[in-house]
Amino acid sequence: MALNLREAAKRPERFTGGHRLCAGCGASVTVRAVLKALKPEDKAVIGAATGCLEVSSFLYPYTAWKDSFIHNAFENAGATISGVEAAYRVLKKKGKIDDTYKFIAFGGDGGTYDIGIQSLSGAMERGHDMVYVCYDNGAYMNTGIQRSSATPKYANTTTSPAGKVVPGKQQFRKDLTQVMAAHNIPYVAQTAPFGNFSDIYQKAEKAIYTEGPAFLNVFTPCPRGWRYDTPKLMEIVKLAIDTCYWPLYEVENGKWRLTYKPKKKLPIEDFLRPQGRFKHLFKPENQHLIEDLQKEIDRRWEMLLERCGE
Amino acid sequence: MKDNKKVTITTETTWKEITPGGIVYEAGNAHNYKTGEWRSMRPIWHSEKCKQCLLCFPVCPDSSILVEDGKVVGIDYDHCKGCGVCVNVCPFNVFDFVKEE
Amino acid sequence: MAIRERLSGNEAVATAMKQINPDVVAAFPITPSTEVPQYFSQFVANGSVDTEFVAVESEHSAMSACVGASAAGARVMTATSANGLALMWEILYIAASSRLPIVMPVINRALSGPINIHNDHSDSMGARDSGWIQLYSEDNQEAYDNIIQAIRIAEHKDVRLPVMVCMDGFIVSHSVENIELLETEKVKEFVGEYDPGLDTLLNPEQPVAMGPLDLPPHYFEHKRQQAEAMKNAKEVILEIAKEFEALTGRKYGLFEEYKMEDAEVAIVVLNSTAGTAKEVVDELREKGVKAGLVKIRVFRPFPVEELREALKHVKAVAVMDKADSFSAAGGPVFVETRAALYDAETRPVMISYIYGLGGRDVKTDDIMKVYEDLLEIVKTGEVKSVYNYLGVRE
Amino acid sequence: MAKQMIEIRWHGRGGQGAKTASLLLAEAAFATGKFIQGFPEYGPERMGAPITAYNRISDSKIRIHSNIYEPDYVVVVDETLLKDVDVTAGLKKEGAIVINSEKSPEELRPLLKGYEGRVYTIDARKISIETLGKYFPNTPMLGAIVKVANIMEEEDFLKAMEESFAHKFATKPEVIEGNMEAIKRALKEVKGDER
Repeated sequence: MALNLREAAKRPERFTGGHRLCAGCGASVTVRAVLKALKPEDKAVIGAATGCLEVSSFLYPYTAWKDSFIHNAFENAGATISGVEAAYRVLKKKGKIDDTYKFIAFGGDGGTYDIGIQSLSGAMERGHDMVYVCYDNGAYMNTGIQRSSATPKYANTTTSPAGKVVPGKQQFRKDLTQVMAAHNIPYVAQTAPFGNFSDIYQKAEKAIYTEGPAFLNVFTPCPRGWRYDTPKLMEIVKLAIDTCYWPLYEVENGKWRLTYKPKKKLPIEDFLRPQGRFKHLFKPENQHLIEDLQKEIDRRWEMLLERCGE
Repeated sequence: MKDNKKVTITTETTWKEITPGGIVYEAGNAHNYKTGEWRSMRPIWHSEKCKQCLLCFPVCPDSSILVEDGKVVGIDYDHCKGCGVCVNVCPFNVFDFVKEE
Repeated sequence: MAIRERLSGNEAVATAMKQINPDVVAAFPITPSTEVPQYFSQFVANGSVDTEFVAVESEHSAMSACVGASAAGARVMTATSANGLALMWEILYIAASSRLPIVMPVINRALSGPINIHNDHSDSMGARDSGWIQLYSEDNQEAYDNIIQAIRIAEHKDVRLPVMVCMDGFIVSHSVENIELLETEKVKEFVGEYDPGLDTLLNPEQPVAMGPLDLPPHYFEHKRQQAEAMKNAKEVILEIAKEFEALTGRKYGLFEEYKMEDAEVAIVVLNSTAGTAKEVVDELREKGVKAGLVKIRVFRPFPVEELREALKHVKAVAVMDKADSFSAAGGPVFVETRAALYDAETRPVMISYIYGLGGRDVKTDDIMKVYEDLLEIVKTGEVKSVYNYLGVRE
Repeated sequence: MAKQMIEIRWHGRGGQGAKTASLLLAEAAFATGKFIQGFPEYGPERMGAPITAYNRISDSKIRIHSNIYEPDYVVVVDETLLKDVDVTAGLKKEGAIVINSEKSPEELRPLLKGYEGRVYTIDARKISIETLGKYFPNTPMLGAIVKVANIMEEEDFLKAMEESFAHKFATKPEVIEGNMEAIKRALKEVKGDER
């Protein structure tokens, strides 16, 4: 039976409070959701790329992880966990280990879309039995909100600032989920902590318990970087999904499936308005920028619908 | 079962006693670190109003909605940072959100 | 009974790896070390090892995967050269500070730029402060012997540091020479089973966390502890060398002293040039010249006191570096050797030669010139030039 | 310095197997109990480009690790190299050069920049085609140099090669005989201008 909220509530927490992530941080919501998909009887080794999550969850001598955890560097969570998984396979074969372990790597969009994409791509291509989870908060938050290739177009970041002549980031975001789907690995999904969490729970469960490599791209709000009030976390997620900025879908053995279709597709403005990083777009002279964004979002949404046979 | 290693590290710990390579032997020991003092706003959960829909527990970034036997039983103020996500997500307005004294 | 064989340096290294049968090898090809993962993957394909071979997409990932696998409690090896080592750089430090006993043959090659595939020591010398133990090897035999010993050194409880075993690219790696191999059972017995204790991600007793953010309250203590491990390594290296000698009859120390008992002039050198230089020493000895040679085997930890003892009675010493550190004050081996002699009551005149960069061949004539320069210094008492380049077109 | 070491330099073209030939020679000498070195001089090694390989053969451990500048013997696997490469550079007068050619040593000597030592030729192409059905000059060149340099007793050499081939061609034993025949013919057919 697919994991639901009620079942998840009964499972032990594998990521404890006492970490130093910001109040209202989406990253730990994402992590908790993914880890709930682990069967309580299974052990896990978790890896993380350098980033907010890592430095806040494992600040010597405290670890927030109840499973074995390894941090290596910024750009190599994929390779690091593939090494752990290779060790597990051989030690199991040699009879030195009895327990069943699952392997999960977490990275932000910096460690995943950008500096870590080679290591991730290599790990997925080699077919390690692992899940790579990107908690995508659309900028390098750990170093102070610099643009990444996941940053939405026109977002104001500290290296794509909205100025008098340049209105924020000049490029649309990279579609990493599709890049990963092109690896033809058994399971790729785009998800978010959303509603009753069934989408993320089920995708995490599939990702973890599908043999071979799997990739999850999880929309993960950052109140500090996006500049919204912390209590609004779940509203922001819902707006990202209902505006089709962040569609929920999965690619299972090459089969594309939309897992959520908004009843009413909202205009992108609704997603932009609550966030300070888009404030400059709401000046009257910048109306065309919002239109530009809307056009691209529509185009990508249509393409996705087509791929998913909708 | 062999003895588990538990090494208490403080700012008095010398290089001879510190764990090699920064290894930490006590998984989840961040629990001992109290982030509750970061809070400027305090969520207050009212058990009598709670319908046990459970929507609040997964959204807490600090694992601070206490759940026992699948039911919400309270808030872990040792770790709750007062972000208010639980307050906002509750469809039944079970929480109050008040300034810390 | 030792096995009489003829192998290239790379084959010797790969053979040692086969006999050790590590749990995980993660590697990426780069000239001149490419043959090592090639031979090794053939062993995997033929079932002569039961290693997990991870054919990573870069050296950065090679070392990253090695860190992951070693942290998981596996016995782990890889191999690389030059730019590959440079690409690993960041993770070399992490491997060492995480106290992971990874063993890596480094087939020395000039580090770009300009790009050059031939031998010098700019790759491993650049990594000299990464926290890895560094062993240097004159020939295929020493490379083979060093790798077998390196496993024990790296995994020793007082050490737990990664080890690089360096040998000269092409000159040794691609040269077929005689070698005496140990029987595989003897190698297995010598290296033993790896027991990482509880310090591993997959230990069945308790989960652990590795690779923390380590801020000012504790970072320094960790570094101090790491430094102690490197200090401890010296004794451990000698202990293991003794055991190895008992097994093979081949004697290893921190460095080799060749005809040093009464030497008045001496060269300090690493790797294959030592062999060429020994020929010259013999030639000079036949003429009655008191020439000697010190071949450094262990560069990290650096044998400060021992070198001081070995060199203090010599009149003039030339330290030969197959790498320039661009300090404008001699190569790294020179600088450290000279510093080692500072506390000696009597100490030799010391001069630096940077030689053989980018595979510039080193002939006996070149070495002879160095001894002649030293003899001239002894005769005249005058040092014309401390910092010298040997074999470059002036 | 009492030197009982033979130093040999090979000249060939990338892809023709001069490197392999040097390794085979090392192997044969190794099999008769010698200390050996066999190594190529690496460059941007591409098909057709001139390449050099070296051998040292000695009764005691070889420590020297430089290239060979004053070889006792030179082997030229491809005679077209004679016009572009100074194959006799440093070659000792007391030594010899062995060239793969259908021509006679006397015909080739004028191309050797005044080299005064012994010159040998061997038609490795013909031997190879006739014994192996293909052009593999290595094996005959190996036989020729062993003969010319008197590196070991013919009997020991043949025995070593037989064992080596048996190992090398374990999966295609049919080629062993041809290779052995090529070597034997090379031992006989190498022609010298010994002045």
